[in-house]
Amino acid sequence: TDIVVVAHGQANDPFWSVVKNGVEYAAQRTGAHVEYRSPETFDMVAMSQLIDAAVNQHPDGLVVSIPDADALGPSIERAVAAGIPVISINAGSDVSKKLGALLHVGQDEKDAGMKAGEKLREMGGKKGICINQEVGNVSLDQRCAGFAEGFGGNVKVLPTSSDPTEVEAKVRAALEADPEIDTVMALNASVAGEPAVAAVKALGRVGAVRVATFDLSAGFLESVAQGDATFAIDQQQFLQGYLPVDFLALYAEYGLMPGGNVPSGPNLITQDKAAQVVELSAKGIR
Amino acid sequence: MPVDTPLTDERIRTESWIARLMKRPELGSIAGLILVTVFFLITANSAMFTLSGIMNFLSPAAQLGILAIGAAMLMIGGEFDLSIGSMVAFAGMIFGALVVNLGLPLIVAIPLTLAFAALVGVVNGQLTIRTGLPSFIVTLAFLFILRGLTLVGLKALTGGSTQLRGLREATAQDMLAPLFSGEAFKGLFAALARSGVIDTFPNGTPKVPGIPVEILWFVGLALAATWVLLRTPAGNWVFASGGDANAAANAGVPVRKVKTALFMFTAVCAALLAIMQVMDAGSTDARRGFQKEFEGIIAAVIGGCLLTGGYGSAIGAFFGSIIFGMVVIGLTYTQIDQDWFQVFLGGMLLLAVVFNNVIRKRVTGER
Amino acid sequence: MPVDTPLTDERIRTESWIARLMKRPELGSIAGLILVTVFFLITANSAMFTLSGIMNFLSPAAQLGILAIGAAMLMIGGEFDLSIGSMVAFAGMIFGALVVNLGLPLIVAIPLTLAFAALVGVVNGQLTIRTGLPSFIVTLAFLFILRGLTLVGLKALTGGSTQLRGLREATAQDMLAPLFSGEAFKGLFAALARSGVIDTFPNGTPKVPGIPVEILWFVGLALAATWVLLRTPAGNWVFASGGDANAAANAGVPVRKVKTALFMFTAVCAALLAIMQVMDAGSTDARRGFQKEFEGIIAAVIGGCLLTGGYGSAIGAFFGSIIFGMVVIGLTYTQIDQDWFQVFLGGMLLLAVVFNNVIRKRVTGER
Amino acid sequence: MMQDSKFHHGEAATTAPIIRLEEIRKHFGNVIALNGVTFDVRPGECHCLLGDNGAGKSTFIKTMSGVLKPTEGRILIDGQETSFSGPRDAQDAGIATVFQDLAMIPLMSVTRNFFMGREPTKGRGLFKRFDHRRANEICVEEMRKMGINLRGPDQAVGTLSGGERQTVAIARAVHFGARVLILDEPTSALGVRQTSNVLSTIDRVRRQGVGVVFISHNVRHALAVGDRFTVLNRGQTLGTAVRGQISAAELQDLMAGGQELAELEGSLGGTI
Amino acid sequence: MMQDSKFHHGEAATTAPIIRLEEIRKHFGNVIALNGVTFDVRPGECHCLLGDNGAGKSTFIKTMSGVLKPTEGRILIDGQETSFSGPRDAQDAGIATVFQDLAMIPLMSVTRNFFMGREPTKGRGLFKRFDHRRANEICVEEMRKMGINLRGPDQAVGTLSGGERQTVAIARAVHFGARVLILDEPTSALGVRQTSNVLSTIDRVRRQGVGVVFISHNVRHALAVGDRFTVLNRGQTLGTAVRGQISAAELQDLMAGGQELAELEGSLGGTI
Ligand SMILES: Nc1ncnc2c1ncn2[C@@H]1O[C@H](COP(=O)(O)OP(=O)(O)OP(=O)(O)O)[C@@H](O)[C@H]1O
Ligand SMILES: Nc1ncnc2c1ncn2[C@@H]1O[C@H](COP(=O)(O)OP(=O)(O)OP(=O)(O)O)[C@@H](O)[C@H]1O
Ligand SMILES: [Mg+2]
Ligand SMILES: [Mg+2]
Repeated sequence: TDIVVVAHGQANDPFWSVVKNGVEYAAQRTGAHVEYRSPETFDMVAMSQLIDAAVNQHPDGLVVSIPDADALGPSIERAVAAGIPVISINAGSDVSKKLGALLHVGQDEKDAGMKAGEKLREMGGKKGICINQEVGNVSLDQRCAGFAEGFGGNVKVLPTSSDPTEVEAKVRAALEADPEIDTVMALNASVAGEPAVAAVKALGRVGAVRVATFDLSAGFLESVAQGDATFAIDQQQFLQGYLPVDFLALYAEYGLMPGGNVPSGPNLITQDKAAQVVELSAKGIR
Repeated sequence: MPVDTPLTDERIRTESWIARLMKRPELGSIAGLILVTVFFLITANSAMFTLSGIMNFLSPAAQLGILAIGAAMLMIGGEFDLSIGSMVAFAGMIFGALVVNLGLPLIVAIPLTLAFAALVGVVNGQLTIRTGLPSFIVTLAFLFILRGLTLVGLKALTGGSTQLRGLREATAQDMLAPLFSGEAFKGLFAALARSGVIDTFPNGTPKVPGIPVEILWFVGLALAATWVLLRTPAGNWVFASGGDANAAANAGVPVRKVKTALFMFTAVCAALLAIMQVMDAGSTDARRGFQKEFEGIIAAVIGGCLLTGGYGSAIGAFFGSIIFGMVVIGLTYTQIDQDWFQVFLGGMLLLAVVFNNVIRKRVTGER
Repeated sequence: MPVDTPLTDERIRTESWIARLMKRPELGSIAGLILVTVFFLITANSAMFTLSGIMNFLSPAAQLGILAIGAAMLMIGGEFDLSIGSMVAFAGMIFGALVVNLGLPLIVAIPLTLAFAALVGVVNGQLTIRTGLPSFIVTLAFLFILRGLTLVGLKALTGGSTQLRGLREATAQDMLAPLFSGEAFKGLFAALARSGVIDTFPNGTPKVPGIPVEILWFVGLALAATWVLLRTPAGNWVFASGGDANAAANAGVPVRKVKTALFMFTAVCAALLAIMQVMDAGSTDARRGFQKEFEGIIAAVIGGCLLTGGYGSAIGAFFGSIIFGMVVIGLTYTQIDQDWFQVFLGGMLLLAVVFNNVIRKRVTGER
Repeated sequence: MMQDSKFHHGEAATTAPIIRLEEIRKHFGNVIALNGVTFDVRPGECHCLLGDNGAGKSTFIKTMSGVLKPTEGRILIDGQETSFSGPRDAQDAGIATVFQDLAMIPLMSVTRNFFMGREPTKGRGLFKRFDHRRANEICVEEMRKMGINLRGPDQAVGTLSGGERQTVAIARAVHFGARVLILDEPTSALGVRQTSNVLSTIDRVRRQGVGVVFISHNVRHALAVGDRFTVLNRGQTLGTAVRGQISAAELQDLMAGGQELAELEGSLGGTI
Repeated sequence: MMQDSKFHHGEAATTAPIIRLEEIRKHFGNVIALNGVTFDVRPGECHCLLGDNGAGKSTFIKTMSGVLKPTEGRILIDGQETSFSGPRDAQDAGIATVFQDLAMIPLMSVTRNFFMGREPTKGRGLFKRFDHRRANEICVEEMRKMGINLRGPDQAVGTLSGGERQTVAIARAVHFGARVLILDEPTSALGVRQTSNVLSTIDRVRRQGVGVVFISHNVRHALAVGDRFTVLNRGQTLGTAVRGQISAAELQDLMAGGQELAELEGSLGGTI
């Protein structure tokens, strides 16, 4: 069986590299031949072309993420029309059914952001910043939007590049310029989360400023374990790679398919759980 | 440039026609294209070279090519435009606003969008010319400014989102839509499908419903640009302005006007691409066209344009875009792991240009 | 270049010392720096110009500057290196592997990493020189190749993750570590804090524990590069190779060697930055240095380097990096909505270079 | 050396000048290149501009052909004060120039350089196009007239020999020169045959009523075709002499800025 | 015109050549620039290379100075066959060249151009540095010897006048010329004073035993300093004449490739 995964995240993106590891693990277990493809940047037009290319090869199953239903819809419908079973992952739970996908594995970015925002508000957060290292990437923008909604409004987006030094300097600048900021939400653990923790430490405000992040990195988890950071939101994206491939392999062989969507997260990793996850994260499984 | 002097000079050796062909900047990149094609014929899934596979890699190649032809013309004229990638997003946003938020018909929205782009081109050009700063830095500023304005604009238009949707619905009924989106020659392809010449889906519709319009635009632009460059006075001015702006001005070429026109053309190419992408995708977001300025320049350079100006061709950029598009999409058809994608992309690019060069030198007997 | 000919020529007007200063490429960018500083003094939160605020924007500026000085030298020598951003990630990966996976001490690991980088520089240089292809396209291939190899390498080293960590632990005890990470002059700053000259945290430790080492490297490199460019024969060769490689070769300058050496220097600068970043962060990942090649070139151009080669200075790149670093970080200290970041960045860049230019022309009376 | 040449020499002094420059000053930053130069050209005359290296000749004719804007001074065309905003303005006023640096684009073909900025076209409307065939013919023909047989009109100018390149520049200016033809050291790289062709070309166009400005370091060439001789020295005019009023030796002395020449007069028969 | 000059003329014919090139052929793609040229230079002689525009003179001396690799042919230095891998090799063999395009970097200062590739240094080890003061002094002094008073040695070469620039190239070659000095039309842009300086410089270095290759289109200049005269025509040697065996008129005929000159002989006194 041939299965193609087309995702909007690059192979070198820490989050998506875990998805890819899940895909490979499933391939190994099911014996299916799986290929993972993604555009070079967050580029919906390029991604729809990659889906078309996959459809041309007529695989036995197609896994796609759907951050932009308008742009990707026609290509996905074309795959369905060609008789290819499609499962959607990560983004697009709302449109998945409509476009003809069998089911959706994953969890909406916005919901995850909302959960995190609510939690941080409960912890006493009043004013927050959301570090976005790739403004315009819709799925990241949605994380920030969800966070702002859950947090209750007083949130500024801090746009940065993916250079840790720059992130650290900007977080320091933001915290110094506005001492009322008590919450920092990062959209990526290694690129933004770790430097944000470093910035808070350098200003001597550990504890006064809560730092949380999307996704995991070993370094950030260690900070959580030590109490320097608050929590990390885990979508368990390994499952977003593993499950669809497994499902499609079973579907190709026996026609089996679960009856509904599978939510893979969110899962807040706080101080008590962090230590256990560090090792898995360092191997690219969490 | 046809020559009709009798070649009876004892100071000239006879030269093979291949040598003469390879000397032309517009054809130099063919060797690279052949190499890449052969590579994929060997390594890729056979689906790549079916009709639908070919359309599939030609379509991104064409989209890149529309930018690359603009970039190539401007590079021949001695300048750069780093803002074209951002222009794709910006023009997409403007176009979206005109069509969705203002509800204008295409016949008004498209010229307005192109005019907006041309205006930015004029600003780029005038700033470059008047300040004497390198266009690299001036257009770089606009790379940031346009991208930033797109973000701000999209948020304002959508009330906070960075994605503007609903363009497909808004334009579906417009008479001009088929010129800028979808496929051409649908009737022909349907007939071919019925008679079994091309593959169909189980439900009987052809797998390839037609030729994507961007491919036609791409070919048309390449031909038009080549005509202008090689066959018109304006083309001569472009080469002259890029070769040595001072000498050209001293010889009476209106260098400033030429450069400004080229900046406008490049920006308009980017806007044209934006319109097609937006209508095809039905949506636009703040990251559209990201790094496309870079890819456009790459394609032009693969196609033989000199970064220093004064040399190159539109047809070269045409082949360069196809090479680039083929390598980017081609990987999908091979067994190579995505992790190796960039290594592969870099390697193929290098191989294509080096091969090109070696063949050209061998054939034309340079050095 | 001190001149000691008596200036008694009636064909020479007297010139103010400002005019003479502004004519030097290394000082031309000062006007831009002053403009940007004044802008932030007015608009930004006063925290920006406290000691800790200054260190805060100087530190990224210094990191960029280490790349920019390499890029500037290479640009003066007439070539580009687009692979330096990827080299930051690649060298970081190599360094990580040597230190963490092989457990080598810094005294071995650092020279090995730099040697690796230099080797890539040689490959870039030799390919550019031997094929005669533009360095833009050759190093572009390596931009992709090195970035890709970093990903593949990191996954192999970590068993699947894109982040390699544990570097801080592995290097903490090393004698050489203070040279490449953390802050210098800690004792001095602690003393100053005790005597109340600089701010302290409530617990008595100084808010600024010392000068980040990258700033010292940055200043040192800028001085060394300036010395080489202006005061040594090698510097003359760099200018000559970039000004006109043909003429320089005809005059007996070993152009190929000079260019290869410059490619090596640029790559080594990138590797040096990688080592410092990795030791500071304690980890490295596949995205390090993303687009830094671009920023390095921007800083060099702001600092007055010509893209066409043969003109520019290391001190210019020094100021260019500070301008860029200040603008990038500075907006965070202002009240301006962060959505406008890119618009602001582009606008400030444009303003800084245009201002620069206007001032220089005004003062030196050009045209 | 003062035997009259076979050339026709116009009664230049009697007619009104086509172009007149008054008290031109030009500064480059702290460098004073021209410090008050007055000069004019009348129809049908060849006015030689002479002077030592660095005297300011090229700077002056660049002002005349619109490339440089004078720091001070007036330009009059047919008695009307004008200012050129660029070389195209000067061309429109009928001034064609051979610059000392030739203003050629090395990567472009001979024909494309020849017609740069003034391409012949055929067809109309959208189909109006560069008439390559005619351009090639004219170009090859004009070059042949100057004594150069081109291998092919599509050879890149950058690969021409020094003299061939200079000939392209001269042939171009002569072909398009309408009222004033400015030649900045046109014969410097030319062979004997080409030089004699250029000198007789100057004579030919002068006869057609064109005013010629001729810059040369060769006293013999200047005397052969010149009607008037203006000598520049260190950015200032030393004065103007009319043909027949000045001897070769006097002229040569003036051109050298009055300084001593190295000892080789004898072997060169007085003039270099 | 055949009176002997005041210059000393060596007994060149008796000594062995420093450099000898045999049957040199050079093709550029389909262009045949040299089609079998043999040439040598002996110590203390001035060997003139003459010929029409495009004859192949510059191509030939570029081969001699290591810039171009001949397509066919042998290069012998002191009788030993060698091949130059680049201009630096030729320089190391003691050959200094003034190229027709001068090989100057416009953006660099006069001094930096002058010493490009052979900078004087002071200090040692890490502190070894370009000795700007001495370089400036030498440069200004050498230029003065050639008759050019520089405004300042840090002026960019691109802003020099044509003749000033050419003088820099000549002064540089003379300063570094060890055994052979090649001058490709060195006087083309020079004023009378500078020209006479260059000619007497040629005489001076020849007297020191340096072999000089001198390319010129000026018959009078060639006759003034030349000991032997080799004429090229369309890429081939027409033959070599020794001083005194050939008249100016004959030489001029050969240089023009045997073709008719335009009618202005009279006014130019026979030679151009
Ligand atoms: N852009 C410039 N900047 C500074 N100085 C300049 C510039 N252009 C010319 N000069 C100086 O002005 C003087 C006059 O130069 P110009 O080229 O007019 O001389 P010229 O009479 O044509 O000499 P030649 O006979 O050598 O061609 C020279 O000394 C030159 O160095
Ligand atoms: N790179 C090249 N490619 C093609 N043709 C060339 C190249 N270089 C020179 N030629 C041709 O070779 C011939 C000889 O050129 P060369 O420069 O040696 O002439 P020359 O004798 O120095 O002439 P001049 O007196 O005008 O300087 C010319 O006709 C020229 O067009
Ligand atoms: Mg001049
Ligand atoms: Mg020559």
